Amino acid sequence: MATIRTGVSGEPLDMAGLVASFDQGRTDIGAVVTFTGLCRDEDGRLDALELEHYPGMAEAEIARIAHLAAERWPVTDLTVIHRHGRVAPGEPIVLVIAASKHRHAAFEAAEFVMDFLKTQAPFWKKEHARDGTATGWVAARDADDEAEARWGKPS
Amino acid sequence: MATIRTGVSGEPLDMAGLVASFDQGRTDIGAVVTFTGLCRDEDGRLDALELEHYPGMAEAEIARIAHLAAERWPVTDLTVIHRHGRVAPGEPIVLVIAASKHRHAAFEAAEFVMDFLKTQAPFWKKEHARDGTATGWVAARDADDEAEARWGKPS
Amino acid sequence: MKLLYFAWVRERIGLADETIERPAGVETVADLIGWLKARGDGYELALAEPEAIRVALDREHALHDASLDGVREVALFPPMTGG
Amino acid sequence: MKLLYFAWVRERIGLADETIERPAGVETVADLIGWLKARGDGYELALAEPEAIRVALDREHALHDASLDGVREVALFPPMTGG
Repeated sequence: MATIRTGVSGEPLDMAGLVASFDQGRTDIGAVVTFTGLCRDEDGRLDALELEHYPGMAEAEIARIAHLAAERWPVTDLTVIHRHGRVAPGEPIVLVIAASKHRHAAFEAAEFVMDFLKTQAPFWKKEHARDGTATGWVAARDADDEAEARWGKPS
Repeated sequence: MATIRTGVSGEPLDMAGLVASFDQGRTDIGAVVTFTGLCRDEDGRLDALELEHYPGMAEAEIARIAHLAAERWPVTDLTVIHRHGRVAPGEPIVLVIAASKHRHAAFEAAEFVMDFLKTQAPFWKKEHARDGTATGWVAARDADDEAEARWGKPS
Repeated sequence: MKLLYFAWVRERIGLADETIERPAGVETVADLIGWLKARGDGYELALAEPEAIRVALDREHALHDASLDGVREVALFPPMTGG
Repeated sequence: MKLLYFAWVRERIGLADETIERPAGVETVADLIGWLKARGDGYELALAEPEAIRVALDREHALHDASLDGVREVALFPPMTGG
């Protein structure tokens, strides 16, 4: 049975704290893969990202995706936390931690979660430019749909 | 140009410290993937792993593998540190950190490094059992050769 | 039936949510989008390209041909860009 | 020529390293392994299955048919199990 932790947060995310919260004293984990998605400043152009989300559905979709991953790969621990609200460059937007006895399960579960979050979790990014002028909604990328599609249809 | 840091260490490895040492104040990184390979206690049977290495060649192979990965994927930072000596259950054996603008490059570079480290880096694990009796060298796994082979022959 | 709008759909319509009585003849998501488009310029602008609109029914992803029978909450939004 | 042994190759031979003069007729890694096997029981035990032995020449991986010409350091060891 995998221990699954998921959620959304309006406050800055703390990867080191999350990792420490589950692997302290554990001696049954062979591999831990973490993913941190960070807000980039786009060569200094960006002041912040504003992350809108669908409260209720966002939490439910993240949990659904994490459970799909935990059914598909033998992970022992899977943590997925997504930020909402105003995020400054350099701050995390999303954290994924996958632990397993073996490395490929941990890598694939983490990458699967990210590919599905991108296309399935109800979050939308709006850019706020440093010069106060150009702001706009980030467009979805075809590459993200293709990344999701390569995992096949989950049962 | 990727910043590449590689090495071997006889002292416990510190993932949080390594991550902090490169991403503080950085606003150009979109994705960070970390891998931590940990010593398992094998259901309580194992007292420790003893990691023998080939000094000189171990450092050179890790650096070679990291550079292969950095040529193949657009990573901005790649850190690979491998432990040697006596490692207790729960302690890290190997740390990989791959940072990139985009997540797939970071995931694939980290997984490539691990697959090649397993089969190419001159380290050997000896198990020391808790009851003092059964100790032995860990056998190489065919699955590791297959994992390396799927990346094709690096140029 | 509660309607929720997100991102540029919300901005163009000028509402985050509203509650409506489902009109006669509105059976599917596509019917609802067609009916909404006639409600004003903001709706028309937001829903001009229905194929760009994603939908959730009671917080689960659904397609435009899905039935609205028994549905309490309909959300319309652009393709997601989280992660 | 310096010879290095690791893991169970080292344990069976009973040496971590030694320095030899390359004998006449020993041109390749395979020749060297054959010559070493005749040096004693420990060598015979360590090298009984040459296909299980990996080799590095001057700290680079090499195959058993590689030439020893110009090589200063030969390492013999089992398949690696790091990572």
